[in-house]
Amino acid sequence: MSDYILYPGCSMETGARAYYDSLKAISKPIGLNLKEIDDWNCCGATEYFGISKTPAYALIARNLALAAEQAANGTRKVVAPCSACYLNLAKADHYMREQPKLGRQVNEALAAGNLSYKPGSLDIHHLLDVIIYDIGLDVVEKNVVRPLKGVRVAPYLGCMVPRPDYDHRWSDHDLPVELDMLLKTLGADVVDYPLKTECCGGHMPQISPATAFEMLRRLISVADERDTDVMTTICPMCQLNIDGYQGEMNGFFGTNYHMPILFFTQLMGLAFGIDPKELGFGLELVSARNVLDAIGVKAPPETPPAPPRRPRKPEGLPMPTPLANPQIETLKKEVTK
Amino acid sequence: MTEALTISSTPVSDPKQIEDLTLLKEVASRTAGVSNLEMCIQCGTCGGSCPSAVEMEDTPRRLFAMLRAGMREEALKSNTPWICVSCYHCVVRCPQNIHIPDVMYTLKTMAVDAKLVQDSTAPDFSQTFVDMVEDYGRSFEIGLASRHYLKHFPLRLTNMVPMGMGMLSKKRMNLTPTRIKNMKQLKAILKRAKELEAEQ
Amino acid sequence: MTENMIENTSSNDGQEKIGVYVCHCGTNIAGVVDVVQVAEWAAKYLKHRGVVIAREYKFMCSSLGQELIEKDIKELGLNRVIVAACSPHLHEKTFRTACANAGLNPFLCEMVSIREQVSWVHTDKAAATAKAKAMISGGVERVRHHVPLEPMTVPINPATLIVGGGIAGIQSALEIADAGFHVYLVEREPSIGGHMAQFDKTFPTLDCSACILTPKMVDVGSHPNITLLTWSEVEKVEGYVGSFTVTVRKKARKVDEELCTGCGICQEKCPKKVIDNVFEAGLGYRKAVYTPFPQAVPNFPVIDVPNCTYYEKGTCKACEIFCAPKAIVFDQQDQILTLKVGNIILATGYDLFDARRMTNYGYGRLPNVFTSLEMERLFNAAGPTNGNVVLRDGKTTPQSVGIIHCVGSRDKNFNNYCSVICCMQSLKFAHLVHERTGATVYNFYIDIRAAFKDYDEFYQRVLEEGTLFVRGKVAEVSDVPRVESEKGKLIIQVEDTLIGKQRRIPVDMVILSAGLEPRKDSKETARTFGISCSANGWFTEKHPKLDPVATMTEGIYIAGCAQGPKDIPASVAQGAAAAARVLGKIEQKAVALEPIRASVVEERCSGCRICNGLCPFNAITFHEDRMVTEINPALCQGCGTCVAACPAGAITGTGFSNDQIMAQIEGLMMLNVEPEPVAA
Amino acid sequence: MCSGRLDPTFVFKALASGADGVMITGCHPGECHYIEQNYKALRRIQLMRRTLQGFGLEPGRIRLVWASAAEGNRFASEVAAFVEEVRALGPLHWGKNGNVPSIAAPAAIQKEEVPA
Repeated sequence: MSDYILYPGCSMETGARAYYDSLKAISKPIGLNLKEIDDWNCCGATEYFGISKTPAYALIARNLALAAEQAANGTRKVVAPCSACYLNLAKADHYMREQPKLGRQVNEALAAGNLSYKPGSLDIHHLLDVIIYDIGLDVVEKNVVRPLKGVRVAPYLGCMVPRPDYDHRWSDHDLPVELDMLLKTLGADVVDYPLKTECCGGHMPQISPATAFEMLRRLISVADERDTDVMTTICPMCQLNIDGYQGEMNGFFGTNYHMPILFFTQLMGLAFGIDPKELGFGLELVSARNVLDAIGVKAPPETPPAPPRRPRKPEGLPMPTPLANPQIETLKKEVTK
Repeated sequence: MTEALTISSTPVSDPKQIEDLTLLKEVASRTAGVSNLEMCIQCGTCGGSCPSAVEMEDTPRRLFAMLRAGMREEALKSNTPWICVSCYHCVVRCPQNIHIPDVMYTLKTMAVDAKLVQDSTAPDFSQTFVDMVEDYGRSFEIGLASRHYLKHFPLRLTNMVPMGMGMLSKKRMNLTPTRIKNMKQLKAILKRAKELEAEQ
Repeated sequence: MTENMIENTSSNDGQEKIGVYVCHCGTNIAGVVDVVQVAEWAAKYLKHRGVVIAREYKFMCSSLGQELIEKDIKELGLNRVIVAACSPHLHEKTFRTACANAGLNPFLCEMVSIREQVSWVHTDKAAATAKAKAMISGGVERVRHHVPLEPMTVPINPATLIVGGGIAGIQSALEIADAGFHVYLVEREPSIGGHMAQFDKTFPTLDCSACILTPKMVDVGSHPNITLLTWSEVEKVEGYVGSFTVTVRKKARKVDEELCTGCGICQEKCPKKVIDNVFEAGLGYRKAVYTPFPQAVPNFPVIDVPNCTYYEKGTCKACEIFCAPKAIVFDQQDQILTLKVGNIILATGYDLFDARRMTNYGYGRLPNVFTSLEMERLFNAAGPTNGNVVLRDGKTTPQSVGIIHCVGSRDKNFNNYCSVICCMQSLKFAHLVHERTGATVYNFYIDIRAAFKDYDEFYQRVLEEGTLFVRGKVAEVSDVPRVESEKGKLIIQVEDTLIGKQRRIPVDMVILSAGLEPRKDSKETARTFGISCSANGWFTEKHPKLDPVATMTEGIYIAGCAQGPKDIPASVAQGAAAAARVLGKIEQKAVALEPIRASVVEERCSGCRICNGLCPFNAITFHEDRMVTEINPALCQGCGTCVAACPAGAITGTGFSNDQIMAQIEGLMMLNVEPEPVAA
Repeated sequence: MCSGRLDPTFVFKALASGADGVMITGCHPGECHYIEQNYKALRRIQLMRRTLQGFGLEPGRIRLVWASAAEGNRFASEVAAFVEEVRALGPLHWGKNGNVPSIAAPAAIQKEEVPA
């Protein structure tokens, strides 16, 4: 069992309830022991920075201070499932270190609430990072009892986890492979989705709907063109925008997309054989019923794998071999084990 | 030494602008972390990478040139920071490691302070969001959405009905806000933080 | 208390007559340090330490400044000189020569760096002035313990080793060989020629690269004064200027060079096709037994052991069967050669920046994104497409092409320097694409850097041809269309910074002008040869402006891109310059070594041998018969490690003796300064 | 002079002459101009810090910094940081009020017998 301090973030209890439910459901099988920060507060999302700097960082740092107190008798690893929450915690920790003046001011503010936080004393991770690099794909694979065979899943990470990536944890800033590897481990048919780290629009549906709808259209249309059954994400905001605003976007452009989007933890739970109800299925506005149909209700008949084709003689000019990335190689080894 | 040179050797006809040669520094010093703003080489990687650049009056690069030129009013009036979606594409690609979204946050705060915001939709949304957080310690979507949409997008409310009803019926929105236990502590921290911010 | 001890050791018991010269260096020093005050202070407060004169002057290194020192030596009988100015790296030689001209042993002159170590790093004028005084005080105390030294001379072996057979190394080799001296040219690949042999045309004249290079290669191959060692690498370098001993591994070619006629039948018959990642930049194929290109020098093939079917399975031997002179030798072993040379030139070249690292440009993922080196091969009539510019499918001619500058250069995420050649190379590509395909060509640049002769004129020419220039560093190359017109194209997304708007430009082909990087193993090479390299990995020259071909290690010179990115004319010029420096050294016949050496006072040596294992240059030998240690002054490089380690204090280091350093520390701490006189 | 030339006596001499801290700089490990002598300096510095502790002094008064000629900025910040640290330790007062511990009469000792 690996112990982590959990910072759920506001949306896990409301808009992204499916994320929270499915996270709870998969934690036990993969040995993830989560202890919630007691009395945590909102991280301020991307909104507070634009109002006032020091209060914005003090707001985040209260959570860090509370977590550090909790960390005193155990793990110093904090895990956040929400991308914005993860980035804000990581950013506050990073900038308090990079700019000692900010660190001092934030601590002065915290002192008003009898708290303090020494930057660098916690290790802040996003949930996906923990599952891939701490728990390991081998552990995930052991739990797969109902592979997501034949389900075409587009991996969508959104922006704030692989970027700015203060600690250089991700295999790439534009096209990281971590989520693809996880989905492959679950047996899914992973769509080559080139927009996997493009922005979902964030708060733009509230600020400039036209901008937001255009960004959503790009994401959904490319997924649709590539025969995606379901998109999967690691961020509540991405899920809300693609799921919640898809109808309004369809109205705006006169399109008729039906592109469900689920949290990656829901797909993990499904592959682990957990009851879809426990995983928050049905909470999505664009129904992902098709995913269940594909694997549960009407399981596709086993087709024997096609015999390996003889490699054709190269036509045209050879392509450069992909750049050796030790991070990806290790992951690949884990998957094939 | 170099600062003195810059100021004395720059021919500026408008006396107001002499003061504003400090604008770039002011923005940098009000930004969290080390912004590297003075390092911009005007290559345009940021504006090229930006998913919402089309909506911006000025690309980030152009905005930084305006800061450098001391065009305080024009820079703070620009809608650019309010269009930034904080996707960090520009940050990881910037050849000079400039913390662009953080500079955008700073410009937002400066624009609000200077009362130079053109379209209040975005700042109002942020302020409403922050108000809720300051009251409850948590965000409160339905309160936020209803207040915000009534003010800025009253006509969109009809389009929003299916989504809103869906969210409510699936219990993805709470009708009442959640409040953290130690609100007193959070308020004390934020009060002190605001004082510190004002002192700067 | 300790003072007496020191004074009695080697200083001349108050006989020192020291002159102190403080330089303004224009405003470089005088802008921060109160130079006049420093000189006055030295004259007054260090008088009892032997300072008889202290002067300040605008530029001490000028001939007038030097004359000032020479005059004082002659007229005032100075026997020690302190020059407080820039770093000794720059002008130690200048002032030592000036002293020698006036009849003073040059090693009685000491420099104190009050520019690099004081004025350039401080802003507080008063504190900087105080620091300058302390440093001069340290210098004065130190120079009191200096003794006259005589440099040792060693003969120079007239043979020269050149490492790297690209254009820079070729030029150096020919210059020296033509002057009548022997050259060993070591090249790691099977043929000389380097990157230049891969290019199609050279900017700005559009000469055919091979046409101007191959005659030089042939000259090298047939020159009686050049021993050409290709498919070879230097493993070890010992010795010092004048007499280096170099160990070279001549890798087994598996081909007997005595017997091979270079007929090429083995390549023809070899059934194994391999992607050629070196010469064809991964865009073409070669056989498992191959010469990299038809004009290769020497023209003997090599067998690529890891890819050869015979070594893998024990069968095949097609090459051996068809080789008439029986030159294939499957069990040939590596040879270790020992070369004796007097000087060494390193011209090891560069590696191309690996464009796969910039994932946002899609190289390696999007088929029609090409690197600059791939393009050179595409343009080349002897290349994989016979000079046809086509897409990766091998047949389609592009209708529109985007050329991206500064790939991996001027970018703190990759290389922070400018790679110098990419602007001109990109302009050349624009011209060639026009000429070969008539396609629409876009160039995406941050700045056009077309300095040097006829370069900007070439830019004008390319403009005239209708190339579309977009000023902006490209953000990404994508294959995801947003509108109908983008379908099936590569979309270059960029801010056109002259308009201030984001543009998406669909093209058929993207060319990445990748930057130049130091060789992957450049740091290792630097270690082997005992020279230094920058943090990036480029070899460091002795002086960036005034000595750009020498290194800090006597007798080792650098040329071409190993020192930093440069184009062909600059590489040739530097290759020739390095050769000229070597020829100058050879003509001297002997070289004076810095007399900064360690030596053992035999009477004090207890024979403990602690020092024996410390010397990295094997300069220390132990005489079993006498039970004492001896240091070979020619091998000793003067690092001083043994001096510090000797428990008996039996080893002394000239130029850095314990007395000198101890005295300098006291001086720095201002322990010997005349106390402020009581008002009288 | 290579950092390998560093005789521990030099450091104690500086402290005894009134310095409050001593910074030793050299090329990065693996990049020694004299091949590997900076490793020897490293060993001696560890010894010196222990000796300093033996005197009842803070080992923080000696700092080793590896810096190449290309790292001007880092070097400057290391110097600044060291000055602050030594300032926090306070003045040493050796060599000033004749307050030199008998054990540190380095110049006298080194003349005849330098401890290894």
